[in-house]
This record gives sequence, C-alpha cells and structure tokens, in this order.
Amino acid sequence: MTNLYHNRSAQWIVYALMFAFLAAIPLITNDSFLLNQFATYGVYGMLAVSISLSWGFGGILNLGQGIAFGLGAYGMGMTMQMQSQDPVSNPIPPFMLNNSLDHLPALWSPFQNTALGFILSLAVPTIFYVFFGSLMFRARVSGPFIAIMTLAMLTALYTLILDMQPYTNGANGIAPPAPLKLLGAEIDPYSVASYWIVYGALLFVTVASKLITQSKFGLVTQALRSDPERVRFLGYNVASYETIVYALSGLIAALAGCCLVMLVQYVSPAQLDVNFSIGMVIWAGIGGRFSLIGSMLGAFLIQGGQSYLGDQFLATWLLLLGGFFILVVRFLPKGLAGLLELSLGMIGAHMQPKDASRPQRGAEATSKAEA
Amino acid sequence: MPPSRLLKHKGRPRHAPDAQWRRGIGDVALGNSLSADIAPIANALILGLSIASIWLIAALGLAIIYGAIGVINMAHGEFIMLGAYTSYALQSFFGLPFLLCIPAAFIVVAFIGLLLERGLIRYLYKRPLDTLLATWGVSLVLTQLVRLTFGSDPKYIAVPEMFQSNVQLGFVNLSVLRIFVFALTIVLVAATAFLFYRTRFGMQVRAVMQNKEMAASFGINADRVYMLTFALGAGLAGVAGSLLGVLAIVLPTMGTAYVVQAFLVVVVGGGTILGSVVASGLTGEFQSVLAYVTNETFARFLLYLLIVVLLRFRPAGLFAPAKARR
Amino acid sequence: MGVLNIHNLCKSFGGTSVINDFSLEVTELTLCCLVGPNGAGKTTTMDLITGRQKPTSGQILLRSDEITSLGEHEIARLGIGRKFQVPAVFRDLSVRQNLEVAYSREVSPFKNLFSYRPSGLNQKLEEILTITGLGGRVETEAGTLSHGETQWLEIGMVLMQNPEILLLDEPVAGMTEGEIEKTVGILNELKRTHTLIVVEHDMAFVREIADVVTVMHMGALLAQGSISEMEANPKVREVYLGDPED
Amino acid sequence: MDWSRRKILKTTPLAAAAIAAPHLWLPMSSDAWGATLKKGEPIKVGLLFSLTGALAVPEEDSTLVMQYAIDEINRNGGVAGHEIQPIIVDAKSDFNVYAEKAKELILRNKVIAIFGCYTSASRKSILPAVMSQNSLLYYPTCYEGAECTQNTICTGPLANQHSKDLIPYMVQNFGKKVFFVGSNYVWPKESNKNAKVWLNAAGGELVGEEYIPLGSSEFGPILNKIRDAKPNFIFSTVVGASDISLHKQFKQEGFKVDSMPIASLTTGEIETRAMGNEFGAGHFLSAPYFQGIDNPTNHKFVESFLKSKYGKNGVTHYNMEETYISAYVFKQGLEAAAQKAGGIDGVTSRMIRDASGGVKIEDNISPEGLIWIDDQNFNTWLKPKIGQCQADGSFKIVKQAESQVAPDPYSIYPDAGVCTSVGLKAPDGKLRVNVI
Repeated sequence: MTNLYHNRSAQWIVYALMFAFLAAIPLITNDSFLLNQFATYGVYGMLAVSISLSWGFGGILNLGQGIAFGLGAYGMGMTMQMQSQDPVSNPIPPFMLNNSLDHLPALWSPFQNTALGFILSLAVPTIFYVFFGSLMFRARVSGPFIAIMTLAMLTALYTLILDMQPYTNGANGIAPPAPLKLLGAEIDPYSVASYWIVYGALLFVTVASKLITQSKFGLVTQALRSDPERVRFLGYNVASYETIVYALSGLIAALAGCCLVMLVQYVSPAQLDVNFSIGMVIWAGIGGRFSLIGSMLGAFLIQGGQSYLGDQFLATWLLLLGGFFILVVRFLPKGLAGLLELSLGMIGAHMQPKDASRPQRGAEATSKAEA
Repeated sequence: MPPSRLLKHKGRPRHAPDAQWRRGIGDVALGNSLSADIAPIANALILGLSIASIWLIAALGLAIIYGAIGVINMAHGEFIMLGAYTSYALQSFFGLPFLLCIPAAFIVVAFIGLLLERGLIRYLYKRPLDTLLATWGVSLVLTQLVRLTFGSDPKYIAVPEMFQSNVQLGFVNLSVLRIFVFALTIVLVAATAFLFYRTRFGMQVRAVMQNKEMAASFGINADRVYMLTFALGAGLAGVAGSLLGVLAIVLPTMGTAYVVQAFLVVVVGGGTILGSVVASGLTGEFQSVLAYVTNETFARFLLYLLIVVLLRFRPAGLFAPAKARR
Repeated sequence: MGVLNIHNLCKSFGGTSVINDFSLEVTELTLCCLVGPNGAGKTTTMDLITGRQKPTSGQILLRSDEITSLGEHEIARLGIGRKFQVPAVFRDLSVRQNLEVAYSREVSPFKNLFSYRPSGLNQKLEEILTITGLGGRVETEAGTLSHGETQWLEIGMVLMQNPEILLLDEPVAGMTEGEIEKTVGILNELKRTHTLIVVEHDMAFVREIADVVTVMHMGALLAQGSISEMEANPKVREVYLGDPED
Repeated sequence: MDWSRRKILKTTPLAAAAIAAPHLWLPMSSDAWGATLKKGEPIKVGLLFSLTGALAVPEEDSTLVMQYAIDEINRNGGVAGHEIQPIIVDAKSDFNVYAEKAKELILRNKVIAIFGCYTSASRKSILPAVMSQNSLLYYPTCYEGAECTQNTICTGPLANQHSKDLIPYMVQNFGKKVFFVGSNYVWPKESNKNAKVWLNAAGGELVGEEYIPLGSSEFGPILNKIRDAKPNFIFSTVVGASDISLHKQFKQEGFKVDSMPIASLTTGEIETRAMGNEFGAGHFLSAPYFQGIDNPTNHKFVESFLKSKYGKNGVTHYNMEETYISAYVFKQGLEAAAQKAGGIDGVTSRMIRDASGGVKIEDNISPEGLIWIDDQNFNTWLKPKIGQCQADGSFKIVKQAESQVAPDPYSIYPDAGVCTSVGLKAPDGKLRVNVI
C-alpha cells in the first residue's frame, strides 16, 4: 500500500541494515571502551525491546521490568562469583564471611555449576513472571493497576534483596573479581568477544520478538491491547496470552540482566531501582513503543545522549532530557518511530494519486500496529 | 485514665464472648502490667494513624487528579517538593511564619499546576498512559530547575517552638507536629469531600467524570473543570510538601520518595477520596504494626506484598467506581 | 429439546433481582428476538449465557451440556458468538486483522506463536467479506469505519468464529434505513445456517427477521410466540407495546 | 516469510565466524594496563562523583573540594613540575553510570587515578574496571573495611577506627545502655559489629538494634521501640536524608538530648544545618575532622576554601576534608613513585599506589592533623575525634584519641586473614589478590 512504514519487506530490510551496521562496529574500531559501552547499550536495547513487546504489543504497562532484569543479573552475578571461588580452599564469597556464614547457603550452591547457573538466571525470572503474571491477569487486572502491581512487586523484591544481606551483600551488591569464563576462556568485558555475545543476544531477541509480533499470537495480543473482553468472547484465553507475552518479555529482560553483569562484573539492588524500570518505559516511549526497533533506538538515543551530552551540559542535561520527553510525548504519541511513520505516510500519499472513495487516514493506517 | 473505665459505660447488650473479653481486659488492668502489655501496641496503633495521615496527605492531591481526570501524574512528588521549597523560600527570604507558608504553598503550587495543565496536560486527556511519560519528563525538569535555583544541599524550614514538643497522655506519646498533621489532613479531606459532594463545582466535576460529552451538553465547561481540579490537586500537594519538608527533609529529589507511595494509596483506594482514606489508613496501620512486630525493612516488604495480594482480589481497588456497561 | 436451554435462571445484584426465574428454549436454526422494555434484563441474559456474569441460580445448557459455570472463552469455543450492544471492534487494527483475530479455530497461545497463515483463513475471510459487504475496506483501520460498517464488522467477526449460535445485542442501533435493510438481508441469510438470538428495540426490524419473539419483563419471561401473537397479546401491549415511545 | 528467514541466515554466519575466531577471545592487551605518565604532559585524574540525583548532596561538595585542592597544588608548582588536570564527570547517582564513567576515565581519558564515590555500592560498581585495568582509586570517605584490593587507597576512617573512642566515652558519661539505629545496608551493620566490640570492652549493654530502609523518613516505630527500651544513649549509623528525619523526630517525639543523646558517625555540620541547629544541638559525632578544629592549618583551610569559588555551600566537614587530603596523598605518592623511577616519565597507577605506603601528610597540610597511609592495607592512620554539637551548629571537640589509630579492614574477621600490600594473606598462608 501507500505507506512504506507498514511494508513488511521494508521492515525486514531496515532490520538487516541496522544489524549489519551494528555488526560492523568492531570492524571499524577496536577502542575497548567504545566496544564495552556499545555492548552496554545493546543490553539497554534488549530491555527496550522487552518493554515494547509487553507494552507496545501486549498493552501491559510494566513498571517493574527490573524484577526480571534484576533476578537475571543476580543469577549471572552469582554464577560469576562462584567461578572465582574454589570449592575446596576457598568455597564461599568473601562477603559471606562478614555476614557470619561459614558454609555456602543452599541458595547459592546450584550456581557452582556454570551451566546450571545460566539456566537458573533465565528460568527463575521467567517462572516468576509466569506465576505473577497469571496471578494478575487471571484476576483481570488492567491498565494502571498492572503498572502499580508490578511497581509494588518490584519495590517488595528490592527491599527483600537489600534486607537479605548475608545472601546478597545488601546494598553493596556482588562484584565478581574476574570476568566470566565460558568454555575455559575468559571473556574480557572490553573485548570484541563480549560485544559479539551481547550483539548476538540482541539480534536474536529482536528478530524473535519481531516474528512473534507478526504471528497469530502477536495479532491476538495486539487485539487484546485495546479490548481484552472482545478477545475473550472470540474464544481466546486472554489471561494465558497476557501471561505468555509478559513472561517472554521477562525472559528477554533476564537475558539482558545476564549480559549486563558479564559486561560490568557487578550487580546490586540498583538494578531493581524503580527509576531504572521507569527509564526502560521511557526509552520505549520515546523511540516508539509500537516499534521494536524504534524502542531499541530510543534506548540507544537516550543512553548515548546521557553518556555523550550529559557531561557537556552537566547541570542542564536533565532539563534538556525532560524537555525532550515532554515534546515527544506531546507531539509524537507513537514516539520517534511514529514520526517516521507519519513522514513515510505523507511521502506515500504524495506519490500516489488520491483515491477519492477511500478516506485518507484509513489508507495510511494499513496494518498500523504491525510495525 | 485506665482503659477499664473507658470500656465500662458502653451500654451494649451483653454477648457472652464479649463479656468474657472485657473481663479479660479487666483482669489485666487489675494486674499491674497493663501499661507494659498494652502500651506498645496502643502506641503502635496510634502511630499508625499518624503514618496513615502522612500517607494520605501525600496522596490526596493525586487522588483528586487521578480520580477525577484519570491523569497519572508522575510529577506529583515534585509538586510536593515545590510546596516544601515554597515554604522554605517564603520563610527565609520574606520571613513568613510557617503557618502562613502552608496556604501560600497551596496557592503557589496550585498556580504552577494550573500552568502545567494549560501548557501540557490538557492535550493529553485522551491518552491517559501518555500523561505518565509526559509528567515524568516534567518531574525531571522541575527537579533540575529547583536544583539550579536553590542548590543541591538540603534546606531547613523553621517551625514554631510548639511543634518541637510532644504530648503525653497516660502511656500514649504524641508529637504536636504529628497531631497537627493529622488534624490538618482531616480538615483537608473533609473540605475536599465537601467540595466534591456538596457544591456545584463538585457536581460538575462528577458529571464530567461520568460523561464528558453529556456534561458539556448541560453547559458544563469540562475544560475549566479539569483545569481547576488539576490546580486543586497540585495545591494540595503543595500543602503536603510544606508539612513533609518539616517532618523529613527539603531536597530537590525529595519528591521521588513520595510519588510511588502516593500512587499505591490512590490505586489501592480505587481512585476515590473515601478509598484513599481507607487505603492510607490500612497501609499506615500495617506499616506501624508490622514494624513493631518485625522490623522496618521486612514490614515494608510485607506491605508491598500485601498490596499486590489485595489488588489480586480487588483488581480495581477497594472502592472502584462502577464499570461502564457495554 | 432446543439447542440452547435456559432453566429457572436467577440473577441478583446485592439483593436487587434482575433476572427472576427466567426459562427459555431456543430451537435450532431459528431467529429468536428478545424484546422488552428497558431494564427487562435482556443484556443481562446475554451476559449470563456468554459467561460474562454468573447466575445466582439456574442452569444454561447448550444442547444437553451445562455451560453455566464456564468462562467466556470456553463458552465461545463451544460455538456461541456474541456481538455487543456498543460495537466492540479493535479500533487500531485493520478490518482484515480484526477478522483474522476472530478466526479462532486455533486458540492455543503456544501454537499461535508459530502460526502465520492459519489454514482456511483466506477462504473464510472471502466468505465473510462477501456476507458483510466489507470487501472494499479490508485494509482500513477499524476505528475509521462508519457506524454501520462497524456493526457489520463485528457481525463478521462473530461469524469468523464459526459459531453455532449468534447472540446479537441491538445490531441495528444507530443505523440508517438503508443500513438496516442490508442488515435484515444478512440476518435472514444467516438464519438458514445458524441459530440466532437478537436483542432489539426496533419493532419494524423485529417484524422483518423474527421467527420467535420472546418478551421479557422485570427479568422474567412475559410471553413467547410469533410476532403477530405478541402484538396481539394484551399483557405485552400493556408493558411494552402499549408505550408508543418504545 | 521465506524472505525474512533468508535475511536472518545471512547475518548469522558473520556473527558465528567472529565468535569462533580464537584471537578475539583474548583480552586486548594494549589497553589492559593502567595509564602511564609522560614527562611534560599534564597529569590527568578523574573526579567521579554524582552532581545530580540523590547522592549529589554529599558528592557535589567532594567535587568542589577536589577542584580546590588541585588548584592549590597546581598553584604551588604542581607535582614534580607537572600540572594536575582534573576530568570531571557526573555519575548521576546511578551505579550503572559510575561503572560506565570509570571505564571511560580509565580507557578513554587515560587518567592515572580516579578520585570518587561516596557509597560502598558505587565503589564496588567501579572496582572491577579499576582492578582489571590496574588503575588506582582514591576512596575519600569512611567505609566498612573487609576489602583488600591492590588498586585502592582510602583516606577515611574504617569501621574499626570510627567508634573506638565514641562508645567508651558515651558509656562513661551517659550510662551503659545503648540502642543501635542504622540505615539498612552494609556499612551500618559492620560499624555496629565493631561498636559491639568496644561496647563489651566498656561494660555497656545493647538494649536494641534497628535498621531503617535507606531513604525512609518515618522513625515513629523505631522511636517507640527506643522509648520502651529506655537506653542511656543512641548510637546512630543512619545516613542521608533519614538521618535528618531521625534527629527531627527525636526532638518532636519528646526525647531529651540531655538524658539520651544520639552518638552518631554521620551527623556533621551539613546535616545539622539541614535539620536546624535546634535539632542537632547536644548530640555527638565521631569523625577525624570538624570544621571547628582549632589549629592554624585548619583555620587557613576553612578560610581560604570558603572564600574560593568552590566554597559556595559555606561549610567544610569531615567528608570534604578526607577528600581534600586524598589529593595530597596522591601528590606525595606520585612524588615518591617518580623518585623511585627516576622521573615522572613511565610512572603507572600501580607504581603510585605501591609508593604510597607510609606516605605522611603532615599537620601543616592536613587540617585534621598528621595522618599516614598504612603500608600494608593502604587505609589511613588517623585520630578520630568526638565532637558535641553546639547551639550554633558548630561542633566542640570533647575528646580526641591520644595517638593515630591503626586501620584494620579485617579487625573483626581474623579468620579471613591479614590484608597485606600484595593481597589478603589467609591463615592457611594462601595469598589472594583483589578481595572485594
């Protein structure tokens, strides 16, 4: 139809170009700081994609994505910490000694095995989301109430992790002294290898999410976003659809958490900070929550701006950032991706003779929510 | 006054368990350990009321804005912060006494709210979840503006000598400031309820809440109603700010601590004034009693967990307005 | 025995009785119009049949299977489709997507994760587009359709479900004369292959489509029969038809 | 659909090939070492503090006083004839940003040392980067200890130094029953463990111990518990905004400072000013520095700092002074390293750190009086002082340690081992580097 924005082939071409560009970065530079920083942006990109999946496509405004992100990060942190412990001579992390533990708690022992540690890092948050999600969605909680329940759960978990100091080192967090070891090799967080790993994860996550949104499942979630009751009367179990999309977005966030800890070798309750979870929603909102890649670019844009403009503008940076948010929300309800949609729509409309029998807006909005 | 006397004059018909229970209390009263046994829990319950009033005053403005307009105002915490800074500035630059700073904070913050509503919020009424994003941006701007104006160091609001003391009633201890906050909260809630349920303006607000188009056809200017409601909510946050600035601290970032808390109260309450009163009462008492029985941090964990469980069983809050029929 | 059987249904909200010992038997391949004054309990009955609300007491049977305690989606899967009083379509999806969602032969979320073009979809889509006459509007965003088109889209969505029984709540409310005429055509076509229950106020419309008319009053069955019988019934005239405004 | 699958397949082999290439797994050795100084080039150091967000309250002052100290050093000829060039970044009170900025400072700006952090959490968030690049962190404030890295130097008091005099002093003067109140995180809990050691030695009795969530301002329940426990004094390790609420509510709830004062490790001049002098007066603080310390060095420091463009907040306090002397610890450590290496050329971060053991800041420079860096664990020998807050918000020093107290990061964990300059020596003789 007229708007290139909604053309699936065009969308996949943009994906290919985008990821080809990201793949080329290590070929252009070997600045280890830059690679590490861009890899970190990749983690934020994954989080934005996870928010776009649940909020943009599933209508679930989740202000507690830090739950999965944090649990995944803690799993990875514990796995990496245990890699640097010796089961015989040095069995427990140093901080536990300070908390009067003289043997490894049961909570930690599975993480002695790296593979099991990985599996748990992803499975625990996902299963948590399945339980918590089905609890919410079966009760037909919706809209702002989901936002508040996830926020309350996030705060509860944050408080719990802070309080469980003997097991989590409280506010100080866990800082594994050595980088992640994988198949015998140490993955230096400043190397191309770690960039590739995060990049691969981001590619996988984004493409998988894109395929999901194009599937029948994705269509049903987009439908229930505006009217869950109607979907229910069509014979779909709305709660299970919502739970699954919520859990999938949690799985992505957990993977992002693992990647972050690989890059920064540090995990603390700050990963479950409310502001950080709201920040994820903001990335998606700015980039355009109805577009996976738009959300991802939103994360790149804001975090990049913070890194590169934050120090230039120091005191006025937050003013600029806040003002930018306000303008985007006020004038671009679909975020920056919506701006692209609008411009492409206008170009499309110019290039085709107007069809009088068809209202302009209808033609433009072809399979709008797919993007 | 011993509690046994408090209980005596109640002339209810006697049910056996009730009587037994009373005798039980009486026995304790006869023993000497009454105050030791009852005092802590009584103090915890009374403190719970005070905590509840703090939760409520922090949430009242939000309840009105969310309940009547459906706007999720993430800048509510910053309105509170602006109230505190207004009091601080008026006091330290113009020497205004604290008690006059409270109404002044109402006026100043209500005016700022009015500007915000006219300049931004009114364009977003059809997109309630987007107000969350936009007002988050507003909160960043307000925090940073205040930091640039006043610096990032904490400020100090002087209060009358009276507010630095406490009252001892038997075994119950109460700080005058807490009593003052409690009383002011009651007055504000009562005034707000009166405004919404007993005046022409309130009728208009409720009419607009139920059906904007129909209200408009009766000649109600919905735009004006929204504007005034938003300003009123902001002003109430300003009042809360001047009190919270005294109870806690005046900082550019002080608002963030209250916004989540206020939201919990409003949402648990279902967006109505009565709901917010009950919700803050419950949360205040839970926080106080749980903190007495366990510790502060665990109490907080349990409180948030309880809120999740409650919303599970009352997905639209305690007192939800009736759903639209289709 | 009818295809849908309602036995002694009662529903009360906090002590106020809305449905009061209501029984109804709907014969297969007929169109039954449910009429009655405002507050007679028509929409509530629809809610109870489709599981949106649970009855205080009584039974609803689909053939001989009890469906009283099932959830909305389970009842929908058994072949009862519903159109709402206020048209409920997915406004930000296109007409095609609306119908695609409604094509709920496969409801498992896991299977649908990997499903892109369900088999038989295109054929069914063509069929429904022909019936509803929305063929020229497939790519239009549903939110921009006219009122009549929205009503037809929702009927089309219900048909995509392939239901045995259709419950239509005021399908012609707000339609123009021409649109009503078209809807009459659609419904008369449908009742050859489906059982329909239609809630309607517009007696002219009822006259055009109804095989059986069921009159409800104060949550109970007042009378049942053909449209002419009902119009002649003094009880009915008193509570309902007697009021020319209705 | 087919089309899109092909697209995916197209990009994956590229990624797979890259991951499989073995050399990419190795660390990029060219960058894996801390910066090196060059003769004739300015000495770059990073100032990694939060200038926005909640942590900006103390950390903005830290940045200001660091800039002041660097100006002062440069004005007096720099270090071995070289100017120090501060690179100021804003960590935004966000631990992810701390980590990112630390890496940027080390890898991109090639700073020789970072001065930064106010909380242990932010320190831990940057330590992996600092340690892996063998850089150097000056941590200029108090912390709990139980850490033994080869890339940090700390100029604040450890938990074993902080309350050593305070607890016995309070027990002697007010009575033996004490109630511990702290913020709920690691430092208060570790400080309280140390305090219990001093309390037992002084014959005191612990009648209660409560922790408030970070940032909480509601002390009602805890004050009720304190009322019931009837201690003779309160020992507080409450930090930040909570600390101000504690002191305010203490007075508002009718507690009397004369009969039950708060002995704190945190409530200094800034906190007192924020809460109002009437709420701070009469309480006690243990710290190595007070604005009111009566010696010529301090008078000069206070006067000239407050007059400078960095003194806009109008106060000096222990955290700022500890930050101030860290600049001189750096200067002297660098001078010692340069001397050892025969010139500033080629001096690395690690060389500065190793040369800093035993560095002394004499009382003509250090406002708090003579201090020196321990040559094993690289914390600071200092004299904690006890001050009592006066009605005007200043502190009167009521007691001061006879001599400098030794820092011992593992004082209450003898089983963990002893922190030496090359690593933590476990009781079994094994040596572990960079234990955090």
